[in-house]
Amino acid sequence: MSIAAAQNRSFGAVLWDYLTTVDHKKIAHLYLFGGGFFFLLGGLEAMIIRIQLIKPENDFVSAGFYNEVLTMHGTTMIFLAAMPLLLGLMNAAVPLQIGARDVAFPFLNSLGFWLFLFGGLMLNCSWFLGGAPDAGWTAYTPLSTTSPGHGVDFYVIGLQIAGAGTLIGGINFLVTIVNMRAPGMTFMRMPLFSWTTFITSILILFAFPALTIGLFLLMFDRMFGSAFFDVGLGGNTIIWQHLFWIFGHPEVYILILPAFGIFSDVFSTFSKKRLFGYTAMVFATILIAFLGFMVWAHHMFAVGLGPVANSIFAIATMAIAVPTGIKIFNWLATMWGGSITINTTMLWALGFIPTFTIGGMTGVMVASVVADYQYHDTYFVVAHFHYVIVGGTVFGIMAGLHHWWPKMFGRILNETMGKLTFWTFFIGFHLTFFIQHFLGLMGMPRRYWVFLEDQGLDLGNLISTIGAFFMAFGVIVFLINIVYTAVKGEQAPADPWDGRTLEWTIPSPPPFYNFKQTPLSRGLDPLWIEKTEGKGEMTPAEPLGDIHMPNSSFLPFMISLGLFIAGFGFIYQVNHDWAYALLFGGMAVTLVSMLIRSLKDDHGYHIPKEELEGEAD
Amino acid sequence: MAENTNSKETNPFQKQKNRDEMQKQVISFAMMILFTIIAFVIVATDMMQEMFVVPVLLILAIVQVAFQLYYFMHLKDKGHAFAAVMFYGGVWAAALTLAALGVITWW
Amino acid sequence: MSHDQSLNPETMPNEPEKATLEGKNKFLGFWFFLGGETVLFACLFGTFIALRNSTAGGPTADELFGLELVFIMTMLLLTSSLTSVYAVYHMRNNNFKKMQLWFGITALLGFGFLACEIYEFTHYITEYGFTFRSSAFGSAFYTLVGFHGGHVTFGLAWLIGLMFRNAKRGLNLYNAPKYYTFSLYWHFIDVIWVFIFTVVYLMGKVG
Amino acid sequence: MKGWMGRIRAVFLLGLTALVLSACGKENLTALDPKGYGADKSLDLIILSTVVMLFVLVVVMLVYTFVLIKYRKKKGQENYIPKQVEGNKTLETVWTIIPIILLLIIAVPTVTATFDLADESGANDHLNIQVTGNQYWWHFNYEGQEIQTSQDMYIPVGEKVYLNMKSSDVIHSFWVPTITGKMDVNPENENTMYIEAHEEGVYWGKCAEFCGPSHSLMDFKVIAVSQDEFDQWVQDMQNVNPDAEPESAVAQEGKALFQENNCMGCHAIGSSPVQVGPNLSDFGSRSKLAGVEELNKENLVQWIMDPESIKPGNKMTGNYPDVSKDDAGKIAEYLLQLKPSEITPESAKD
Ligand code: HEA
Ligand code: HEA
Ligand SMILES: [Cu+2]
Repeated sequence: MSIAAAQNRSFGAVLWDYLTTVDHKKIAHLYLFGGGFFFLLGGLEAMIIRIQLIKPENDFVSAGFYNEVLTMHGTTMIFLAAMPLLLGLMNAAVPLQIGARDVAFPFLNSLGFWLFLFGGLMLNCSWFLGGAPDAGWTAYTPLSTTSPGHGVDFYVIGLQIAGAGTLIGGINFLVTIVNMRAPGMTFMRMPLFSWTTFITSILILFAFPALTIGLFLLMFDRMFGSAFFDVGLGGNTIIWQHLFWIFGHPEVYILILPAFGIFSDVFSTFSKKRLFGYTAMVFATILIAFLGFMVWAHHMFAVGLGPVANSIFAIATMAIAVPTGIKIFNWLATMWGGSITINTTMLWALGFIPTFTIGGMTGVMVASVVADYQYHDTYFVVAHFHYVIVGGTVFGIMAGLHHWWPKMFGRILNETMGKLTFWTFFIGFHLTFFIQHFLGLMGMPRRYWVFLEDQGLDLGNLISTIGAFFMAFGVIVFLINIVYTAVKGEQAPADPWDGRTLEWTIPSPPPFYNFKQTPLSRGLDPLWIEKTEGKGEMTPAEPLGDIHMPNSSFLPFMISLGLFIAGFGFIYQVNHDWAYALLFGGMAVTLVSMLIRSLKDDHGYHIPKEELEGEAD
Repeated sequence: MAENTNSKETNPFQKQKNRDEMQKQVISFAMMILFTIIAFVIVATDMMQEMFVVPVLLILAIVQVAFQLYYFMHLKDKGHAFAAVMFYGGVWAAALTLAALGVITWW
Repeated sequence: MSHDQSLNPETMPNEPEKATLEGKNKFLGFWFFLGGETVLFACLFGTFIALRNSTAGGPTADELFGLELVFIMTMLLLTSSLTSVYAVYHMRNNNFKKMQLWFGITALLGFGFLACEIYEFTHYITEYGFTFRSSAFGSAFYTLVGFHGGHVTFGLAWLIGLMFRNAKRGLNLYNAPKYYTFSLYWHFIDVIWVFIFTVVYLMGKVG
Repeated sequence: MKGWMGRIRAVFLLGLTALVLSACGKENLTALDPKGYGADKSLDLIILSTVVMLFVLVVVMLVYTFVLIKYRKKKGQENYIPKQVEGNKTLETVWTIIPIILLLIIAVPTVTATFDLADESGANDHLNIQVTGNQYWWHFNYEGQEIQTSQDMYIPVGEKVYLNMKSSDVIHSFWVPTITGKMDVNPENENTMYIEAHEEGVYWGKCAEFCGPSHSLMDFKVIAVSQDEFDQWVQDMQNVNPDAEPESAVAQEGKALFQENNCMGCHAIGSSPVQVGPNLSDFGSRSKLAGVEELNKENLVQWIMDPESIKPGNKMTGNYPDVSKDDAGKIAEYLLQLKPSEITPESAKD
């Protein structure tokens, strides 16, 4: 194989390329489109929720269907939208930021994506096969173990497959960042987004196994008759809650830390200033991750763990406000004395600060145990987590998309439409969720299919629903923007934002080998250093030479497909014998693909030096 | 050496070093076996008060696992800093999990 | 393949498993993975500890377990750990034949362990009617020990695959990391077993 | 402390009411107008933490606004390069220490209140009620009193009452916002908490842990009455005679049908411990039908004929023989006249 890839390729060729690619930049595209699709789906489900709750005792959807929609909304948004979108941005930016040609395990990178995609499809197949999971995204036992039909089975298998993909992605980024940094790119010179990716990957590595085991136990109880959560046989349902939240709380930091990284890069770029308190920012990130593992029981204050456990977990939880505060103030200090450009990217970042601060404040409020006896499982909590997740993660993803779109696709997103999206989404967001704090305190529990008339909840819910329509409008404008940009968008130069880090030193979009010569970093914000010291471009750390590249492979797709098929086998073997054919057939596809992978030596190929010399910069 | 092995010998210095290393590993193995036997004997003969047995068993297990990690898995060698940090991260998360499931599931 | 040759230099470095970037990545990635596995097993252990007295009227740990078999299994697995250390020792001395030999012994010991475990499980099921479904304790026991057994099985498949695949081509910089990561995995299985025989069997006997 | 808190609370509530534009205390559902011991404690903390948080928010927003106005890129400054500042140790320390202090201000009362509400030492000297959560109804067993009720729980005002709570199926959560915060009702561990109402009245209770399709309809009421009235109610309830003949002929037919269809297999009247379905001893004085609907004959007939249309997924559907509309009417008549006591939700409201 050589790099002389044809320019105008047929659709089939492009498709095949994406199905087999191991290039982190293309995998980034896949993650973005996969995650984007699920975001729309999750958003659609959110709209159904809000329409149902537009007035008291509404009957837009049935009780059972509402529960399915609400479960799928939470599950889809967290596992299939927010995380993949973040992984997409990581794939797009991190290898470039640290000056690497690729990630450490390109094959596994692709495997991670396909596992996620097939896991997500599996989960959503449930809609057409007798009903979606309906036990909430937290799937508390024994509600989930006794839920009739196969809905929860799809939850179990779908998340198991997607979770495996995420775990693989996490390990991949860890090794990439430890081993593949370009010369001079020491840890303390890494851009904050790379840092938060690193820390996030650690969280993934240690948090996901708890989910894996939890799901296995659930699967064994539901499909193979074990008794982990069967109180009659000595089981204990609290075990699930622990396992779920041991995973679940770190998970929320998995969602927010990458966003923090994006904002750090964005604030410093558009203030034309070095990130204030870089070291403090790094250590705050580490501290958040560390504390993040010791607070999970704050989701269980009402369970009855006793005052000692509740107090310990409350205090540990509150402690997280300190490193997070350090971050907020350092961002403000970064802008202080800067020269601030306000474009769409920056608008999302600026919108984040007040929104997330409010979300964090309510976080501390719910951490106050006795107060949480009132907040818990009400719309107050719904408001809290949408403020941090939407105001933090979604705003972060939007900022990241606008920031790196030129790098990923070679075109700049339209500013006018970008601003329209921001303002409608921002206003809609606060309309939707601010009022929910009060709804919660006024006695509206969450996961309520209907609320009753004349309990003072009517107006608040109406306002909330109206806000959701504003958000939907913003999202639709963004979709139009994407299409418009793809057709007519402005071509992006290598460095459209007067950037500071390595990804802006190479063309937009970058060649498939990223860096013709690995760059030498001379400090934090390496490109900025070269700019201010007059040179404006990086010094190569090596002479031009052959570049070693990995081969594409169809096996990741096959491995994931096999598990997808086997998943149906696991689900239906409970009541149909034919399902064993799927189970064993699917596993065979997976195992044979894995066997081929390990038996066939795959050394990749080299791009010869001569060919590179021919390429213009 | 036989035809399938790679042609050149490892240099004598390295060879000696490897041999010393191997010796240490055999000693660790002996220790591990010893600890295992002690643990089994304690339980089989009921020789110890119940209150002490569990902590003693756990300590024996932890010490012998340390031998595995440091000698058999080379965690003591240089170039293992990251491996060790990550592994102990896992151990930390594991300890919290065990504590929670052991203490606050029944009340 | 021509690539094999290029990766097969005249002198092997002393640590062939970490001589290439791919090797280094594999080594580190695998250690990280083991960190994750630690949490994975901790969750199983935690579940087991929480449910170890939930026998629902069925047999208890004390009634079920016999120490002799567990002792034999422990010895088999511990010894297999040592034999894999020998194998890595020969790898570092660039002695492929002996490495294969010692890994072969490792595999045999592993099979011995597995056979004992299968015998043990069938014994419980046929003699005591103690199954995966009889009580929460049963579920937790078979899941924890079974996950470990599953790891052993996977390890054996992996090892045999490696040994056959490379039997003809000898040691090189491409497969040395694979052998090395396998040995790490195998030791890790042993680490888990140490806790299983302590927490499940010995502590089960103590009560 | 109390007076100070009281004043802040008044101001706070005023602000809130203005904000929400509607009376936020309808039907004694809100947590913002507490009338019980636990709810008081919670509101104190809610207010305290809100005040601290508002302070932080104001600080952040002031800096934020200032920065945006002052340092926005101005015309003619396109090429201006700001000074590249690395950081500042003093500032870093300041914004570490101050939040720690603020958090301590919240943490200390939080811990105190947590231990306070978890104190079970008085359980032996007070009324104990065994609470059972079921999909989708609540059962109350007055320990040592031979009284079983469902859906409506009567308690004496101004007295601590200890609730020992367990679930018969999935996890539920007991929440009466105006009296106390919530606590889960688990199937394997019994949870104890105490409640105390300061004022007589009917308080709305809700299930707060997702428990299935009719989770949102699993409402119940706590009826706080004076000690005298409570004693009266206890006596009346203890005297319930399940075999008593109703007065009207229709109701008598209804009773016969009730027995014929073996409704008692699930529903007890009187102190029988059967609790597959709700105990119906005081059905005629219930505050609501099935927890949410108005209690009248029409609704009751609908319930008897097709409970699914009122509470999707309930455990009654399909577990009893078909009932004709006529028969349902008679049964309804019978059930509605089950009013063993003068003390009812109606009487407690005044
Ligand atoms: C991105 C996701 C995200 C993030 C970042 C957070 C951040 C925090 N969360 Fe949140 N949380 C969720 C997602 C998130 N959460 C979700 C999804 C749920 C519900 C799950 C479910 O049940 O379905 C939840 C639920 C939840 C609960 C359980 C509520 C209940 O069910 O009863 C609690 C309780 O303690 C809590 C606390 C916190 C705290 C203290 C923080 C802190 O990290 C916040 C720290 C930030 C700040 C405090 C602001 C900035 C700081 C300063 C400006 C400095 C000065 C500040 C002070 C002095 C206070 N969260
Ligand atoms: C990343 C996480 C995330 C995100 C982004 C969101 C986004 C939104 N969420 Fe949700 N939410 C959760 C995570 C998230 N949520 C979780 C975890 C739960 C708990 C679930 C549980 O209890 O188990 C929850 C629960 C939850 C509830 C509570 C339900 C209940 O308890 O009964 C509500 C109610 O208002 C809600 C609303 C919304 C709204 C209006 C948005 C909006 O921001 C959405 C905006 C997006 C759109 C509006 C997209 C519109 C797009 C189109 C209309 C185009 C469609 C076109 C095609 C498909 C081609 N969410
Ligand atoms: Cu949390």
